[in-house]
Amino acid sequence: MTSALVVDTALVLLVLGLALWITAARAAYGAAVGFVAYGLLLTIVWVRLAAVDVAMTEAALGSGLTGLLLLGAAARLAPYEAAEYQRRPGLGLRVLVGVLCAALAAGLAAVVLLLPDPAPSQALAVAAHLPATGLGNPVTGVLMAYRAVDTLLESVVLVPALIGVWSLSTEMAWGGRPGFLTPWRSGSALPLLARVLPPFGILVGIHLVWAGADDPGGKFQGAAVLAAMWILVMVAGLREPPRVSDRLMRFLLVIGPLCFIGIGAAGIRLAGAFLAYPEAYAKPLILAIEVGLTISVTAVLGLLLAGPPAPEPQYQRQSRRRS
Amino acid sequence: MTAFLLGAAAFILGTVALGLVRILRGPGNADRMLAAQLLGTGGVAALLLLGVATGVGAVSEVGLLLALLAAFGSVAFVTGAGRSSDASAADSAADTQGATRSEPE
Amino acid sequence: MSGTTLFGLCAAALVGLGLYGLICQPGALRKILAFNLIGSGVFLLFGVIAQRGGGVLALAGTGRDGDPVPQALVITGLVVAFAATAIAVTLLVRLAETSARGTLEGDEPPPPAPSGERRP
Amino acid sequence: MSLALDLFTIVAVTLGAIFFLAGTVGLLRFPDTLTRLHALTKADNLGLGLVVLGLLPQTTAPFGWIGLIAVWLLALLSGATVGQLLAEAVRPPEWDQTRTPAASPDVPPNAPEASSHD
Repeated sequence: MTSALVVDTALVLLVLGLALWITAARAAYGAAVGFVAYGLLLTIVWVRLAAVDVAMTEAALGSGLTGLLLLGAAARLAPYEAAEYQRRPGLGLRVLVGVLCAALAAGLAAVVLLLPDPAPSQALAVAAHLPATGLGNPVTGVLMAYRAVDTLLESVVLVPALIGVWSLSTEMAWGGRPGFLTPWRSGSALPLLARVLPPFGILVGIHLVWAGADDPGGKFQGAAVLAAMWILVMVAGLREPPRVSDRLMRFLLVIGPLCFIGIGAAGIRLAGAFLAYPEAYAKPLILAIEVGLTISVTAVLGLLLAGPPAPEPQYQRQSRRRS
Repeated sequence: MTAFLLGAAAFILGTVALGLVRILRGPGNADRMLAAQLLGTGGVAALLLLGVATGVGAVSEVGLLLALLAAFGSVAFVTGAGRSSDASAADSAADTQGATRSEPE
Repeated sequence: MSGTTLFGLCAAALVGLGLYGLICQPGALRKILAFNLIGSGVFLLFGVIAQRGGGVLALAGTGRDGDPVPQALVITGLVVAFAATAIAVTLLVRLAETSARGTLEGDEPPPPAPSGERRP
Repeated sequence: MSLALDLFTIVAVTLGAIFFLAGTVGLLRFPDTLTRLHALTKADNLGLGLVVLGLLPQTTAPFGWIGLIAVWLLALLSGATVGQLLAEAVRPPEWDQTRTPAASPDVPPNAPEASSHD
């Protein structure tokens, strides 16, 4: 397997080179472009680490959505950048920080080299208990059964995150439409893409959720793809983002966590513990939670990228500029 | 055959890595985006080669995701470029003409 | 040296690089990028541990996957990291719109906003 | 038969890798953004296409070839769109003036639709 080691070495060198560029680049925009490429390389690294589920999440979130977020922010912040660069700490301080960070990295590297062998693992325990859930994908099994509280809290914490983003709007803008995604102004390439790509994307997203029970995939990966398609449609100006006061949209935002909590609470009666599933119905219940969570996570991810509500006149001005 | 496929993956990764010099040199942000885009396609190719060579299942689905979202970086680039008073777009346009326009700051 | 160990060393280097960027880069967006670098390094460490933990599966002859527990943790972590990044970026853009600067430090009166953005 | 398929794979993947090399060289050596874009979009789509073509005989999964071809088709779609978008973003502003009917005498003013690309 020496040729595999060659590939791994090439990957590691590329990842480190890009990380160096992200850290050292002078302009934030160039660093953000580097981060898009970096996310893509990490996807390949995750495949090399035999973690296809994680690779899918990284592909959808890490390089797709995060790239959109960071590039948009870098473009908005570019006018203020030159002043920042003057505030860099002095050379001596930078060298000191560099030495300390290198020491930390060396410590972590030592930990990696001294990891116990054979490695402690819960893989066998997961494999032993997986049949009880009716699932075939051990990662989904861990997310939905063994560490269900973790997943529940995560799906809940996304909602306060969105509230945090919304609360950054001005008072006049409250109740309006999110304003980060500037509708596209001219040309037909982007609207064409936004018409052709989403059917495929929605198909792939739903497939990921559905197949996630038994094969790599799952709600987070599927939701990230669905959210990406929604954002594409909004960026192309084909659909406006929903108003933040929209009742139906707010309901969709919380339906997943509500579903999760409801089924979890029912587990106290039916299976004797919070978030426990009665064995006969484990798989249908888990699928129900997955579908609810997919809807909510899609809505949250899309609206996180769409940003806080903007004043209405500004939005209309941008729409007019488009035509 | 496995060794050949892995070698091809390493070769493609290496070439697109050379293309990353464009990220370093720029000069415009559009050129950096081009390099990221080339890395995207090359990364998908390397991923497929790796997946088939090592027999990891579902790799083509990861490639599908990457291909599906490959355009997003450039979409962010063009929408963002129109936003900040066309600073980065003008920067790249100046490069296209071979003119040396000074930085706005 | 195996590929897994190599990725582990890479993860350690990423954490170090990210920490350096977090401390030494003055721009807040750069700090967010650096923080994401640290995060990806930590996630990769989890991935390395998951891959090593998958060894028992290979010994038992039931596949070549990694330990699913750390992998599931990383998936939740990635989603939460994205949400945190989105909040941080939104805060930063708001800061820049209202005070015309992209850093968290400095108390001098802000220069007039270049984009004519209306203050609340 | 298996030898012939293996040979096919080797030839196609090698050709694909050469296209990636050509695309990289073009990206590095071409003088301005629009020509670099040309190098990128031509080379990487053909490169990926040839790699996919070469991998088709090697897939063992029953419907693995559908996934591989879908990857290539999606890459073609996004590659074509990205080419358009980036080219539009880097187009020098003065090119616009020759495109608008009022500023250019060679375009008849009563045919504005021909000049807008919608």
